[in-house]
Amino acid sequence: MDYSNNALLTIGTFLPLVGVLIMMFIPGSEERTHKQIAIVTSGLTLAVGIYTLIQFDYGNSATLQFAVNEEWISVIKSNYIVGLDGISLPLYVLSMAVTFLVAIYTWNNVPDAGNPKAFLMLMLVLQVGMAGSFVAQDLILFFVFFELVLLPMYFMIGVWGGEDRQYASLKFFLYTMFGSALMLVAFLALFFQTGAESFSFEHLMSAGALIDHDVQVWIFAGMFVGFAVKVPMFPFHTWLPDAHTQAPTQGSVILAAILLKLGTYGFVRIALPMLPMGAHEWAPVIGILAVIGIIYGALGCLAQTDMKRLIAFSSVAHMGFVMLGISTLTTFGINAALFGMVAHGLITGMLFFVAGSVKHRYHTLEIKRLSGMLIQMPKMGWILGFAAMASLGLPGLAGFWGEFPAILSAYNPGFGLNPTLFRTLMVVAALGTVLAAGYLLWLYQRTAFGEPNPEFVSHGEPAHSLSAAGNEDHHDEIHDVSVVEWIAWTPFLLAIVVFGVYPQLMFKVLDPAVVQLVERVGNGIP
Amino acid sequence: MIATLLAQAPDWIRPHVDWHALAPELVLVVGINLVLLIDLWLEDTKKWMMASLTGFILLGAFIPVVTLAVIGDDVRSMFFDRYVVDQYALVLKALFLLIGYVIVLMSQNELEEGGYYQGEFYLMLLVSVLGMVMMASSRDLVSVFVALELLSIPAYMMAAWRKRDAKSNEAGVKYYLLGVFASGVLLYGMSYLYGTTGTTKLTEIGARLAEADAGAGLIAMQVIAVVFVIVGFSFKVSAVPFHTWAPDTYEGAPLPVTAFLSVASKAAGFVGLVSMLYLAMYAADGVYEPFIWVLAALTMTVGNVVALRQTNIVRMLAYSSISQGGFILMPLAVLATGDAAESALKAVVIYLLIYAFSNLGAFAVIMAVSRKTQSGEISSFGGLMSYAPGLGLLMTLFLASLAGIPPLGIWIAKLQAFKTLLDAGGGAAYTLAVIAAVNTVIAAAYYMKVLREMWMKPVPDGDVTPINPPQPIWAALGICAAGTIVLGILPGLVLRFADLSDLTNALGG
Amino acid sequence: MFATEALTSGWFLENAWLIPLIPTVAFFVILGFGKRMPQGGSEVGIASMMASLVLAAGATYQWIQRVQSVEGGSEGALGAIRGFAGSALPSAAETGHSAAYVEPVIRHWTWWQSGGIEFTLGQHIDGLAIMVLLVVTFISLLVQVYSTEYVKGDRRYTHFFAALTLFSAGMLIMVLAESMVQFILGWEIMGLTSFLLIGHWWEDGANSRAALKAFFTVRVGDMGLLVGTAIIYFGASQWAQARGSNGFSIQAISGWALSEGADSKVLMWGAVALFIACIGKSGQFPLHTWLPDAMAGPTPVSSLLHSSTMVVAGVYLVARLYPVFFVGLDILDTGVNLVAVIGGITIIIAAALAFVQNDIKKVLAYSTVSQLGYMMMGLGVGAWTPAVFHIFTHAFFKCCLFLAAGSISHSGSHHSFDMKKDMGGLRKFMPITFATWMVSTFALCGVPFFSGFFSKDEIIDNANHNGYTVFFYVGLIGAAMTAAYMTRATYLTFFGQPRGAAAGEHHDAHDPAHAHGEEHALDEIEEHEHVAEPVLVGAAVAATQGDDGHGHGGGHDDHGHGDDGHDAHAGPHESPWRITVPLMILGTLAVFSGYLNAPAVGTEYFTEWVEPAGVVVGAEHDESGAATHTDTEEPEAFASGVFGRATPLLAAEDGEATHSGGEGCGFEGPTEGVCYAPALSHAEFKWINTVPSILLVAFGALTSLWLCLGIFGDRKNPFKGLTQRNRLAGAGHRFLVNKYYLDDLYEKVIVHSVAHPIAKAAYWVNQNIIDGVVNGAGRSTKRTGEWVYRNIDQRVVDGAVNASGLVASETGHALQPVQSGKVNQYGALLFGAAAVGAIVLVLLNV
Amino acid sequence: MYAVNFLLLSAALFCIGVFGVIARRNAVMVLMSIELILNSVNLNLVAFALMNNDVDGHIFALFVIAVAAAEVGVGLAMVLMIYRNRRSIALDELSEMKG
Repeated sequence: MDYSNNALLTIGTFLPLVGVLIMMFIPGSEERTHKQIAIVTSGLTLAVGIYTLIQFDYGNSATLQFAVNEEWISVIKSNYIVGLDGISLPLYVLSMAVTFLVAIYTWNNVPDAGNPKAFLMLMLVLQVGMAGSFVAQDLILFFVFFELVLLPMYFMIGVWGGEDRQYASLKFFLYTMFGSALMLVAFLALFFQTGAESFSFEHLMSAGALIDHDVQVWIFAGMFVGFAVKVPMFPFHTWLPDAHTQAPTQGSVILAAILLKLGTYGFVRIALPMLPMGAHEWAPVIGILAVIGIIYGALGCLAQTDMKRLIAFSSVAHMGFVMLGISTLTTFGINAALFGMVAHGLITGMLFFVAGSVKHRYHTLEIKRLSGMLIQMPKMGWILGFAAMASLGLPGLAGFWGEFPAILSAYNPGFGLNPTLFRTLMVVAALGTVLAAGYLLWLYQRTAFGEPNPEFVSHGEPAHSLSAAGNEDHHDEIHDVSVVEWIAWTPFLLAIVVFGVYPQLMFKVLDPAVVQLVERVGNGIP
Repeated sequence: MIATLLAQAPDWIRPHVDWHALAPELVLVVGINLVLLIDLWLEDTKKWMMASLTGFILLGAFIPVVTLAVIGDDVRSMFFDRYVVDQYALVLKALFLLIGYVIVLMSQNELEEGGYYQGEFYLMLLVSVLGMVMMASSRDLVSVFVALELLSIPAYMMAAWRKRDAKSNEAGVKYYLLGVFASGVLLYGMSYLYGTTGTTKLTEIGARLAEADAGAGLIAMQVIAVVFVIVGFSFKVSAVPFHTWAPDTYEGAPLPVTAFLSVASKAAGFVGLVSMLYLAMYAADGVYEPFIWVLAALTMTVGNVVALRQTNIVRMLAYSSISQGGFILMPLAVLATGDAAESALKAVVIYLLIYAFSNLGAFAVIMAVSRKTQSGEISSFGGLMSYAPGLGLLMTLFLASLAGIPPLGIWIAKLQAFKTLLDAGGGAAYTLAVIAAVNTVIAAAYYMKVLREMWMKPVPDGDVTPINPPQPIWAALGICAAGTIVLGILPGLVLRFADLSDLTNALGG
Repeated sequence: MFATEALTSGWFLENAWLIPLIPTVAFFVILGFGKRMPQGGSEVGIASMMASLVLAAGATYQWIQRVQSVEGGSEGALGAIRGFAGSALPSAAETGHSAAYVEPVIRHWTWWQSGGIEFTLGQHIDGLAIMVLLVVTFISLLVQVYSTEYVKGDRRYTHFFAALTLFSAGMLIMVLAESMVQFILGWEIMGLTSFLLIGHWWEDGANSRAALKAFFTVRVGDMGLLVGTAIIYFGASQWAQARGSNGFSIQAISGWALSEGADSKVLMWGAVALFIACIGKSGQFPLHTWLPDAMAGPTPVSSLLHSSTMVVAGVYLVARLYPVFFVGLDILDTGVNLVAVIGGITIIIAAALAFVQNDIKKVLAYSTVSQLGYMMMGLGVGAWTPAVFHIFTHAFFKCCLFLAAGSISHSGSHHSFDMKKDMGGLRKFMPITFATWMVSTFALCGVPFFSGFFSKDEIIDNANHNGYTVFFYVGLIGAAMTAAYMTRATYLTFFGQPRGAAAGEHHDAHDPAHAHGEEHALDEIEEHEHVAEPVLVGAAVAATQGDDGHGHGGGHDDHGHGDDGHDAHAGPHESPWRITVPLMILGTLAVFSGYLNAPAVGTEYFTEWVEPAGVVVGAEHDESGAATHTDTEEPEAFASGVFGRATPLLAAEDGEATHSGGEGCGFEGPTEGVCYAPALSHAEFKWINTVPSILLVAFGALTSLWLCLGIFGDRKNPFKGLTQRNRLAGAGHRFLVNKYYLDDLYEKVIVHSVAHPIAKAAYWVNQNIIDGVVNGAGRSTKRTGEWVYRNIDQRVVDGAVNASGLVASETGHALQPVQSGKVNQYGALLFGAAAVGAIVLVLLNV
Repeated sequence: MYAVNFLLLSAALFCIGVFGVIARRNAVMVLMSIELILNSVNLNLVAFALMNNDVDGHIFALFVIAVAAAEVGVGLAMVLMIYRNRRSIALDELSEMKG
C-alpha cells in the first residue's frame, strides 16, 4: 500500500483535542467563551473534513487515501495506520458535521445540568473517538478509538440526561463494555490465527480469509457480539431505548447519527472482509435477527407513550434494515446499508433534535399531552412531519434509499446464501415499512395535529385569537423554531433532501470500495 | 586455631561483587542508616525534613538504576548467579523506587497532620522498599525468603501505624498473623523444594525438576512444594482464597500504607512468584497451570462481585485490586503452554507498571478528598465534579484506566494479558479469556458507580468549598496521571524496557 | 433499420418529462413564497397545471400523429427494438390487418447506481400514459380552480394548494414512470400528499385519524409494491440486461413477462405482490374501508384524489404492467383469476354499501370503489381497453359528482353532507349543480349515450365475450345497483322537500352543541362581514370549533371559511362561478367523453391510440415474421396460437376476435423478438348486447325511485310544516295516498325482509368485520407492540440483562460472609485452600 | 530411614501449628503455633541438608531462625498494642471490619 504519510487525517481526527486543551484552562464560569471555542474547534475540524472531501480522489475511492503508517506499539505489532476510502469517507465527514451542528445547537440549548464547559469538552473528545474509528486501519487503533467514545457518552447521558439517566448510562456503558471485551478477545484470536504478524487491516484481510472455517465462525461470533451491541441488534438492543431516551438532545443526536454506526461500520469494515467464511455462516443469523429487529423495533415503537423513546425504538428497526443489507453479502445490499447508515443518522438525528426542542418548550414528551403542535409552532410541526416522512422511507428523501435497496437486495443474497430464507426475510422486512408508517404517522397525528392541549395553550400562542399581538407577554414560553435551531437543523434537512433526490452523490463514493470489499469476501468463500 | 580451620575449609572463592549493580541497594542501606540516625537527633518540629530526606534517598537509589539501564543489556550476575541484575530486575527496581517516592509524597501531610511517628515510618518504608528491590534480583530460595520478610515485616508495622486506632490495630494484626502463617506455608514448601532437589539456587532447582519431570515425573513432595510456594506468594498478591486479609487491612491501615500495600507489596509478591515459576518451577507446569488458572478465575470473579457490594471506597478498591491481581495472574496460568512464556512475562510486568500508576493515583485522590470529607464512603464523593473538577477528572482517569478503557493505561496491559492467553491457545486459555472478558464488564460496573457518584450525584452535605490538596499530593497525582495517560497512548515508551529475553532465556525452556 | 420511415415524434413527446416537473417546481414555489402572493399561491398552482395541461395536450396530439404515422406508412414492416436506448426511434410495425406496436417514447437518465444495479428516471410515453396524463392535468386544473372558491379563507390556503400541486406532480411522475423505482416514487408522493390533504383540517381528531387510516391502509399495500418490484426486478434483470436495459424498466418488464424465458412462478408471485399494492391503493375489497373514511378531507380533495386520480393508480399499475398480470395470474387462461375476482367482489360489496349511506360523499365514495371494481374486473377479464377507457370517462363524471356534492354543501346545505337531514329539493335552488349532477349520474349509471355507458358496457360485454359469464352477471347486477343507489341519492338531495339546512334551518332546536358552535360562527361572521380579505383566521377557527358539535359523519366541509361572502342565513342558493364553471365543463365531458371510443357510433379511437398492440417486434430475420405466418396460414389455430392454453374459454369466440393481436403474444413467449403487450380481442359491439344492461339500469333506477318516493317522499318529516305540505299540490297528494300501500310493501316486505337486512347486514359486516379487521389489525398491532414491549422487551430481554447484573451483585452479597473478619477463619480458609489444592494436584500429577 | 522420621515429625509439628493457628483464639497461642510451623520448617531443612550432604539447608535454617525472631518481636509488640487498646487478646473479637 502507498503510505503517503499525509497528516491530513491525523489533523482532522485530533484537532478537537486542541480545543479541549484550551478549554481546560479557562474557568467554567465563562460559558460563552467555551461555547465559542467549541464551535470554532468543531468548525475548523469540519473545515479540515471538507478539505479532505475536496482532496479525495473520487476516481480511486476503493483504495486507501491519505494513508499514514507509523510505528506505534511495536511490542504487540500494532501500528498507527490511518487511511480513508469510499466506505469511511461519508461517515468520517458526517461525524464532523454532526458534532459541529450539535455544538451550534448547544449555543442556547445547554442541557439542564449546566456546565457547558465539561459538556462541550466531552463532545469534542467524543468527536475524536468517532472520527478516529472511521479512519483507523489497524485493529488495535480502531479498538482504542472505538472505546474512546464510551466514557464521554457515559457522562453525557449520566450527567446531562433525563430522570433515569444514571441507570441508562450505566446500562449503556456495561453493555458496550461487554461487547467490546468479547470483541477484543475475537480481535486477538484473529491476530494469532493470522500468524501474529500485524494488526493492520490490510494484512488481516488477506490473511484472515485463510483461517480454518470453524475457527472463523467462532471468531466471528465474538466480533458479532461486540458490534451487534453497538448497532444495536436484537436481542442486544435494550440499552438503546434507555440511553436514547435519557440522553440530552445532543447526546441522542450524536448517538443516533454516529455512534450506532460504529457497529455497522465494524461489520462492514472488519468482520466481513477479514472473516469471509465466518460471515457467510453467520449471515442468515444476522439476517434473521435484523428482521426480528425491524418488526420488534416497530412493535416497541407502537407501545411507547414517550416521543423520544418511540424515536429511540425506531432506531432499532432502522438499523435492522442496515443489518439486513449487510447480511445479504451483496454489493448492492452493503451499499444500501452504508447509505442507510448515513440516512438514518441524518433523519433520526433530526427527529431527536425536534424531540429535544419539544421537550425544551413543553417540558414533557408524553405523546398524550402533546397535541396541536402545528398550531402552536407550525414550523416545528412541519419539520417533525418532514423528518417522520423521511424516516418512514418516503421515496425522494434519504431514508428510502437505505430501506428499499436493502429489501431489494434480500431477494437475491450473495454467495449461495439460502434465497428462500432471505426472500421470506424480505417480505417481513417490507412489513416493517408498513409498521414504520404506522408508528411514525401515529406519532405525528397525535402530536402535531389536533388542538393544542389546553394546559399549554394559556402559555403559548393562543390558537383562536385574532389579536395575537395582545398576547406577546407569553410568547417566550412556547415559541417556534429559533435562529440557532435553524442554523443547526438546516444542513440536516438539506442533506436529507439532497441525498434523497440524488443518492448517486454517495453511492458513487461507496460503490467502488464496496465492490472491492465484496470481492474480497467472495474470494474467501470457497 | 583459625589457621587450622581455614586449612580445613575448602578454597575460599571470593564472590564477585559488582558494586555498580548493587548500588541501588547500597544507597538504600546507607539511607536507612541515615534516616535512623538523623531521626534520633532531629527535633519534633523538624521531622518534616525526614520526608524530603527519604525522597532524596529513593531518588538517589534511582540514579544507579538509570545508569545501569543506560549502560547496557548485559546481565550482571553475582554470588554464583544467586543475585542477578538484568533488565527485568532493573525495570522492577525502578518501579519499586518510584512507588516508594510517590508514597512518600502521599504520606507527608498525612503523617504530619495525624501526629504519627514520622522518622520511623520512613525508616520502615525504606526497609520495605529495600526488600522489594532485593526481591527483583533474588535468584535463590534464601534470598527470596529474606527479601520477602524484609519487605513484609515493616509493612506489618506500617499497617498498624495508627497506634490508638482500633481499626488500624486490627489491620496490622490480621495482616501480621496471616502473613506469618503464609510465610510458614511458603517456607514449608521451600523446604520440600530444597529437600527434593538438593539446592537452593533457583535455576538449579528448575533443572532438577525438569529432569524429574522428564523422567519418572514429579513426586508428591514436589507437587506439595510447588503448591505451597504458590500459596505463599498468592497471599502476598492477595489471590482468592488467600485474599481475606486484604480488605480488612486496606480499610484499617493508614491510606498511604494501603496504597503501598496494594501496589508495591503486591508487585513484590508477583516478582517473587514470577522468579519462582520461571526459574525454579517451570517444569512443574502440570501443577501450577491448573492451580493458577483456578486462582486467577476465582480471584477476578470473587474480587469483582464482592466489590460490587462495597460502600466504602477503600474497601472497594481493595477488592478491585484483588480482582486486578486476578488479571495479572491470568497470563501465568498459561505460561508453559506453547511459547507464551515470554508474552506472559511481559504481560505481568506491563500490568504491574501501569497498574501501579493508576491505583496509586486513585488512592491519592481518595486521600485528597477524604481530607475534606473525613469519610471513606463512596457516597462522600457525591458531586465531586462540581466543586473539585480537577480531582474529579483525575479520579475519572484513574478509574477508567482501572476499568480498562482505552486509551488509558491499563487497557494495554489487559490487552497483553488477553493476547497471552490467545497466544497460548487451547480450551482452558479461551475459557479463561472469556471469564476475564465478562469480568471486565463487572469491574466496570463498580468503577462506574464511583464515577456516577462524582459526576451525577449532588453533594451529600451541600458543602462545596473547593479542595486544595497540599503540593506533595498534587505532585503524586501528577506523576500518576502522566504515567496513566502516557503509558496508555504510547505504551511503546516503556514496553521496550520490558523486553525480558534475559530472564526467559535463562529458563530451561 | 426499418425505423426511420415510420414513427414521428415531436417536441412535446420528447419532453413530456416536463409535465410532472412543472408542478413539482410549483410546489416548492408555493411552499416558499405562496404566502406572500396575492392569491396565496393558488395562482402558481393553477398556472402550473395549465402549463402541464398544455404540454399534455401537445403530447397527445403528437402521439396521435405518431400512431397514425405507423398506420399510414409502414405496412408490413417489422421494427427492431431500439427503444431501450432511450431514444424514440420507431421500431414497430404492423402486419396484415392488425394494429402495429407503436414504440413508446422512452427517455431515461441514470439516477444512481450501485452494486451493478441502476436506477433510472425518465419517461415512458405511450397511449395509456398520454391518456392519463391528459386526464390528470385537466382534472387537476379544474379542481384547483374550484378550490380557490371552495377553500377560500382557509387558514392553510397556501398549504392546501401546495399539497394539491404536489399531489398532481406525484401522480404525473407515476404516470410517466419509465422505471418501477420512479413509479414507486410517484406512488409514495401521492400517498404522502393524500395524508396531508385528507387530514387538511387536522384540528379535528376524526380527520387526522382518517388521514392516518388512509395512509396506513395504502401503505399495507405498498409493502406488496416493494416486494413485487423486487421480485420482478430480479426476475427480469437478466433478460433486460441482455438487451441493454435493467429490471426496473417498465418496458423491459413487459417484454420479459411475455418472453419465453420468464419463470411463471416468479411472475405469479410478483403479480400477486403488486396486486396487493393495487388493492390498497385502489380501494379494492378488502382494503376499501379507508376510502369512505377519507371523505373527511375537503371535497375538492375527494374529487381529485379519491375519485379520478389517486385511486386509479392501482388500476393504472395493473394496466401498465399488464403483461405481468396477464401471464402471472393467468388472465384469460382460467375461468377465474385474482384480479377479476377482487374486482367483482368490490363492485357488489361497494354498491350494496352505497345504499345505506346518509352522507352524500360516502355514497359517492362507495360508488367510486364500485367503479374501480369495474375497472379491475375489466382488466381481469382481459378487457384492457374498456377498463382503461373507463378510467377516462369515470374521471370526468365522478369528479363532477364530487364537485357537485361540494357545491351543495358549500352553498346549499350549510356545510353538511347529510342527505337526510340537510338536503332535499335543492334542484330549485341550484339548477346548474343539479343539471351537472344529473348528467354525471346518468353517465355513472350507464344510461345510453352518456359516457359511462360506452365504457362500462364494454367491460360487461367483453366479460361475456371472453367467457367470464359469472363476471358478466356481476357487472350487470352492479349496473342495476349503481342506478338504484344513485337514484336514491339524487332523490334525497334534489327532490322532495328541503330539510334542515337546505330549508334554511339550523340545528338549534335539536343540537345544542352544534347550535353553540353555529352561533359562535355567526357572531364572528357578523363581526367581520364587511372585511374584504378572507384571511380571517379567527372566524375560520371559530367555525371549526363550532363544528365540534357535529357528531355525525366524517365529512364536514364547513371548516375554515366562515365568511366567504355568502350569508349563512340566506338558505340554499347556487354556487359562484368558480364552482359552477368546472362543474359545467365536467358535465359536458361526462356526456361526450364516451364518444371517443363508442363502437355504437363507430369511433374506436381508444383502441387505436391507447391500446398497445400485442404483436411481436424485433423478429429480425424475417420481415413478415412468424406472426404473419400464424395469422395467414392457420386462421383456425388462431385462438390457440394467441392465447395458448386459453383455448377452451375462447373456442366459442373463435373468429370473432377482431383487429388486434394475432402475433402470438400471450402465454407462449415468442421465439423471436419481443412482445410488449398481450394480444387481446375485443367483443364486437352489438346493440343487442347492451339490452340487458340497459334494462337492468332502468329497472334499478325505477325501483329505487319508487321506493324513494315511498319512503322519503313526504312522510313524517319533523321539519315540515303544514304550509309546506299544502305547497305539495296535486302530485304530492297522490304520493300521500299511495304511500300507505307503498309503506306496507316497502317497509314490511322489501325493507324489513330483503333490501334493508341485506344492505344493512352488508354495512354491518363492512363496518364491524372488514373495517373492524382493518382497524383491528391496527389496534392489535399496537397491542401486540405493547405486549411485546411490556413482556418480552422489558421483562425477558431487558430482564435478563438486569438479572445478570443482579446475579453478579447477589453473588457478591453471598460471598461477603466469607469475609467474616475473624483471623482464625481466614487462616482456615487459607490453609484449607492450600491443602485442597495440594491434594488435588498431587492426585493429578503423581 | 532416619530422614523419613524427621520429615514425619516435622509434618506433625506443622499440622499442630496449623491447627493452633486455626483453632486458638488467644493471639499469643497463635503466635506460638506459628513458631511451631517455622520450627517444623527448620527441622525439615536441617534433615534435608543432612540427607543431601549439603550446607545450604543449615544456612537456610539459620536465616529462618533469625527472621522468625524478628517476626515474633514484631508480633509480640502488636499483641501488646492490642492488649493496651482493648484489654483483651482474643482474636475473634478483632472483627470490626468484615464483609
